[in-house]
Amino acid sequence: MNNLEVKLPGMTLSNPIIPASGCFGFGYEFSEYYDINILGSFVFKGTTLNSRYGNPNPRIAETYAGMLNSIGLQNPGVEEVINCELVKLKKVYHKKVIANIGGSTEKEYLESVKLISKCSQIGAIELNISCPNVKDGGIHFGLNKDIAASLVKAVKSVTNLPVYVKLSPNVTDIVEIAKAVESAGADAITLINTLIGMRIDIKTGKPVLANTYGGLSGPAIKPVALRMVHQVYRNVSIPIIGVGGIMNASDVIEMMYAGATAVQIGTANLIDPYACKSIIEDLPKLMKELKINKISDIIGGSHI
Amino acid sequence: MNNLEVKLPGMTLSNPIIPASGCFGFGYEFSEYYDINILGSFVFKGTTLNSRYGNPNPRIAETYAGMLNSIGLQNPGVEEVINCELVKLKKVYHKKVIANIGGSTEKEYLESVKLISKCSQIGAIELNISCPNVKDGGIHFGLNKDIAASLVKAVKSVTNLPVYVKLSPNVTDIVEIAKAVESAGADAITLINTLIGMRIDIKTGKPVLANTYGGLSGPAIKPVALRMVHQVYRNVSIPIIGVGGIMNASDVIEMMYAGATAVQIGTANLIDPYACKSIIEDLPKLMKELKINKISDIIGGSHI
Amino acid sequence: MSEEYLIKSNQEIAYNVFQMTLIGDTSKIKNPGQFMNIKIDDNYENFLRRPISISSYKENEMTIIYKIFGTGTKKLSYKKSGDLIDILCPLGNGFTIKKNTRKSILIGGGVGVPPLLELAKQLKNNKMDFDVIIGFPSHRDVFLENEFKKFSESIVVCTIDGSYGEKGNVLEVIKNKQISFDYYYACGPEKMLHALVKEGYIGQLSFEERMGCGFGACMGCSHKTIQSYKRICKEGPVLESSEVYIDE
Amino acid sequence: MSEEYLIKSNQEIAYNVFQMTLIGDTSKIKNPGQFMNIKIDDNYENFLRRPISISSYKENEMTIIYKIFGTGTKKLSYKKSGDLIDILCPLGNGFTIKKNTRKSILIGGGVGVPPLLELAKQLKNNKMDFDVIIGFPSHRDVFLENEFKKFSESIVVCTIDGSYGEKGNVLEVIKNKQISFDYYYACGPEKMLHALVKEGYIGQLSFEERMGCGFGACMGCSHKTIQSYKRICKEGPVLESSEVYIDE
Ligand SMILES: Cc1cc2nc3c(=O)[nH]c(=O)nc-3n(C[C@H](O)[C@H](O)[C@H](O)COP(=O)(O)OP(=O)(O)OC[C@H]3O[C@@H](n4cnc5c(N)ncnc54)[C@H](O)[C@@H]3O)c2cc1C
Ligand SMILES: Cc1cc2nc3c(=O)[nH]c(=O)nc-3n(C[C@H](O)[C@H](O)[C@H](O)COP(=O)(O)OP(=O)(O)OC[C@H]3O[C@@H](n4cnc5c(N)ncnc54)[C@H](O)[C@@H]3O)c2cc1C
Ligand SMILES: Cc1cc2nc3c(=O)[nH]c(=O)nc-3n(C[C@H](O)[C@H](O)[C@H](O)COP(=O)(O)O)c2cc1C
Ligand SMILES: Cc1cc2nc3c(=O)[nH]c(=O)nc-3n(C[C@H](O)[C@H](O)[C@H](O)COP(=O)(O)O)c2cc1C
Ligand code: FES
Ligand code: FES
Repeated sequence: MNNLEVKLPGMTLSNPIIPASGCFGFGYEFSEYYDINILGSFVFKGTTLNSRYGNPNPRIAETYAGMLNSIGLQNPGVEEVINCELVKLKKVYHKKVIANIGGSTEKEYLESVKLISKCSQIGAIELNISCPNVKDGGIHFGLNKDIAASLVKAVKSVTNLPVYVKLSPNVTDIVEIAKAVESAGADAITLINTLIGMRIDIKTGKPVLANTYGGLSGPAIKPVALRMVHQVYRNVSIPIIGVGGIMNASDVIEMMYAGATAVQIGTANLIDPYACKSIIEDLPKLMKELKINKISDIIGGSHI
Repeated sequence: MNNLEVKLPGMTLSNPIIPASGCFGFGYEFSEYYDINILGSFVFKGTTLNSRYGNPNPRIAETYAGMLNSIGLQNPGVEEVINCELVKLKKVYHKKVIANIGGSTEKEYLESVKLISKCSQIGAIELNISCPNVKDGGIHFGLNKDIAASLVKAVKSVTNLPVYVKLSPNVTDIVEIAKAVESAGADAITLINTLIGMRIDIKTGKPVLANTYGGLSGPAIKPVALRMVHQVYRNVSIPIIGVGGIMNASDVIEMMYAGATAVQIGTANLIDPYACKSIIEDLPKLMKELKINKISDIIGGSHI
Repeated sequence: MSEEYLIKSNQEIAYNVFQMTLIGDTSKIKNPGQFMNIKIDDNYENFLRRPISISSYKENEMTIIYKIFGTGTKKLSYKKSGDLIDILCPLGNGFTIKKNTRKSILIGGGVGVPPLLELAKQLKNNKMDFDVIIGFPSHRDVFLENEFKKFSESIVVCTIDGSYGEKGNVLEVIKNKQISFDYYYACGPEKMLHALVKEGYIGQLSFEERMGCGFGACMGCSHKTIQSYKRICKEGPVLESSEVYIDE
Repeated sequence: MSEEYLIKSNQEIAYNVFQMTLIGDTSKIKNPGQFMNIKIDDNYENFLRRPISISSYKENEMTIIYKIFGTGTKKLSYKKSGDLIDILCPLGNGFTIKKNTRKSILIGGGVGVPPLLELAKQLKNNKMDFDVIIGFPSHRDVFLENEFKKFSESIVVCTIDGSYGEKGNVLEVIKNKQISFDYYYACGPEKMLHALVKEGYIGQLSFEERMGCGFGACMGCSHKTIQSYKRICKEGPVLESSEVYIDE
């Protein structure tokens, strides 16, 4: 038996490592670095019904132990994703992929979900109700429990795929929102999207990002991600996918002890395209050192 | 004229550098390192009506570019602060100090404020409605705009000192709370207290902090602090004191461009007891390089 | 799994401008004008990699030229011969040598000059006719002049303040000296690149954008072109003049 | 404004245990058992300083002994002679030599052993009578035995697994060997310290707590005592046995 195996609704993963949405393109970009079939799965770039260019440049800024992005959900639209990106992906990747879907209206979400659900490469939908970078990118769905719940309910009614809901950390009470989406039928919860932050260029006195604010990711946010995963684990019974600042195998173990069934790796891929490969290789060694037999044994272990 | 001078309600500061509450003890601890009268002012450790021990150990954890604390407002109580700590302070510090006051009930806040207001060493009160580390340490006052506003109103009615209100970043909408405390009569707003986070020790699988969660501070949170200062500056007209991850003169300039009239330095003092002294010395050099004449010229400069 | 290169030398060649020679695999480099993405160190203060153009290369050796701009390039300048450095390379498309040109010109501004050196070498190897014009703020900033002379007799150096060579920016000098060409290869500040396009000249231009990854994964460097959007790190940094979009 | 010390040497003296000698100002050190707070490097990965006891000191030179525990001490072990290192020193109260004792004993466990070395030296200088007992997990972990011999003829080494010296923990060995003393100075794991207090012996004990600052500013290291709370970094690390509070 594979002692890295974990189970998410609708998907059994050979290991818990999942590149996060927006940090792994549509996957094939990374296949020039390594065989991406070693991954547990991966989440493709946030996709909307129609193509989007996103925000003006610059849309990347550096911070201590992290970065800001204000990409603004640039993507070619769901049909183009299906007809072009996923076709390219199929050549290099033979597992199921997770579809990250954004939107500005319930109608838009539903149409995208319907279209993508027909595609056999998709193993689950990750509902992005937490992109901080576009007013109409779904974040208002993620800041209020009732609006979040009603969207999840509607989405569940138009797809047979498992629906994972990706929540925003920019809220007063993450537990209340997590419980609401669970009640509405979410199959899993992804925690966390980026924190909203900014940088100013002291030479000009102006914001570095053309969009002023952006999403903070990287090691800086790991303690917040761990805390939210831990809080939500105590209060829901569906699986949690932990994301935020994971850079190495030790961070993965920490996140799983907090309560994550699997983890997503975002920013680490940008700094080091081999990040996920290294983590997958390092995990068994670290588990041996820590006397962890099966990785699934430690899920939520900090709560005991 | 001193080109580092800035004005806060009730206090003119010879420079904008203010050590933050909880990271500078009661001040005299630092006078063995340097003459603390060079500081703009400083905020003493969060004080409550009665003495508090705080949370169990360990209550410090390290994070990438930051730290977690779960001190839990350990302090000897307001009377002891007045009769003992401030007496010791008087010997080494001749300027006005800012009193950070916490509490669990409105009554407690009011009594502490009344007592401390009699003390001539105090230049302003910083109402701490944002300590994340104690259930009864005031954070519930900081998470809801109406509760926050009614506390501020009550406090204003029992003191003639200016009241600065220190807000929690762990909220969905910082602007709404800032506006509410402004309407209630706050004289300034301090932004931000710590983000709630956690760490897990992978050797034991258990939280590092005995209290499980703690407050994240240090460079990791600077982008979030800058963003909140920037957002609030757009929406209130009272001065803002910027706090969060400031390590050097360049960070000070960045925070003031975002909208801060003065800044507080927390964690940096713990890593380097000379941090504030270095920053005060470096500021004029950096201003010269950046062709900034008076530091007050750049307050909110990024909004133009 | 990092790709480590050995620093052979790292010297200041003009005011705050350093030339670093690196030893390691260069077999994948296809075109002049491709770039590398450099991890400054393991310190999370400089969290992102820094994109720097390949200035010239041969088997197992390549050279970059960079100017101290902020903290990352400052730290780079402290590196010493013998240090190892983590690099992703080569990235981007680079310049494509256009075969049937009569006379082309290489136009470089400031730290846009370095990638043109390898291009000059390759044009010369292809026995093609070309001029070189490179511009800098002032005398102390000038670099690579002698290196270009190895590949072309016709090289014009200009400085904005006139302290060395011709006075003015490259475009002014091209006009004043009535330098003629039917194709150009340019790298430099966006203002200079846009001015060239507006003049209606035809050629290739190398752009800069802030980058998250440098290899096409994050959409951070997306750049509007007339037809669509291109990632400067992947479908760029070099664009054809015909596709450059200028927002007025 | 950092206080830099020069590393004179840094060597492994037992399994994963290093001894580092530092050159710099030691004139402010008052007592054996005081500690320093070390900045590992400028990398924000190891953001907080690491507290390590002063093991011995003389004019302009002091020695520490530390075990690799996590990433900070690991990086410390890579430092080389000639490197500079940012240190806050001295911190805390340290041991106060109790004058009118007949026979005292120094009790050390693991990385609690180092600060006792300077204490031994000073007791010897004061011509006082004392024994030393130090305990380790196993033979490979044993260090400082010979150094202690310079100051005391009576030194007992014990190992938990019995692979060297006496078998058992220090308290067991004290009892088994019926070592008698009227005062003790102890440093080691909290379990060992609490066991000593519970036995009713009288002495001084050096405690550990996680620290934010190390110099009294943050209340991170506050430790409950019978009467009140003390900051381990300021009113500690050494407490009198009479004030030690044990939570059952
Ligand atoms: C394709 C490409 C090729 C380049 N080639 C060269 C070259 O050959 N020589 C040279 O001197 N410079 C070159 N640059 C510019 C160089 O990348 C920046 O000067 C450098 O990143 C500044 O880093 P810093 O840490 O010194 O500055 P900081 O201001 O501290 O950097 C902060 C952040 O902004 C980014 N940044 C700042 N300026 C730029 C810029 N102009 N372009 C892209 N990102 C930037 C940094 O990478 C970093 O992420 C090139 C840029 C690109 C995009
Ligand atoms: C007053 C005092 C004196 C000490 N003297 C010595 C000595 O002489 N020799 C020696 O080997 N060790 C000593 N220690 C323990 C030493 O401080 C830790 O082993 C060290 O901090 C571990 O750092 P790390 O980066 O290797 O571990 P990590 O686990 O990576 O450290 C993470 C964080 O936890 C803190 N931490 C971890 N363990 C401890 C601990 N036991 N005590 C306090 N903080 C801890 C670290 O300082 C850091 O902030 C002393 C501790 C104290 C409080
Ligand atoms: C450049 C960039 C683009 C992102 N795009 C998306 C996106 O399209 N959809 C989404 O749900 N999250 C997006 N994210 C958020 C990440 O998936 C992840 O939740 C976040 O970055 C925290 O993880 P990390 O610290 O490992 O990066 C993006 C993050 C970055 C850095
Ligand atoms: C050890 C510690 C203790 C703190 N205690 C208090 C406190 O008593 N009252 C308060 O308002 N803030 C307290 N804070 C928060 C700081 O004042 C400051 O708002 C926060 O740390 C962010 O700033 P920094 O990143 O510069 O540390 C404390 C922070 C730390 C690290
Ligand atoms: S920098 Fe990431 S796609 Fe170009
Ligand atoms: S560690 Fe800060 S008070 Fe002791």
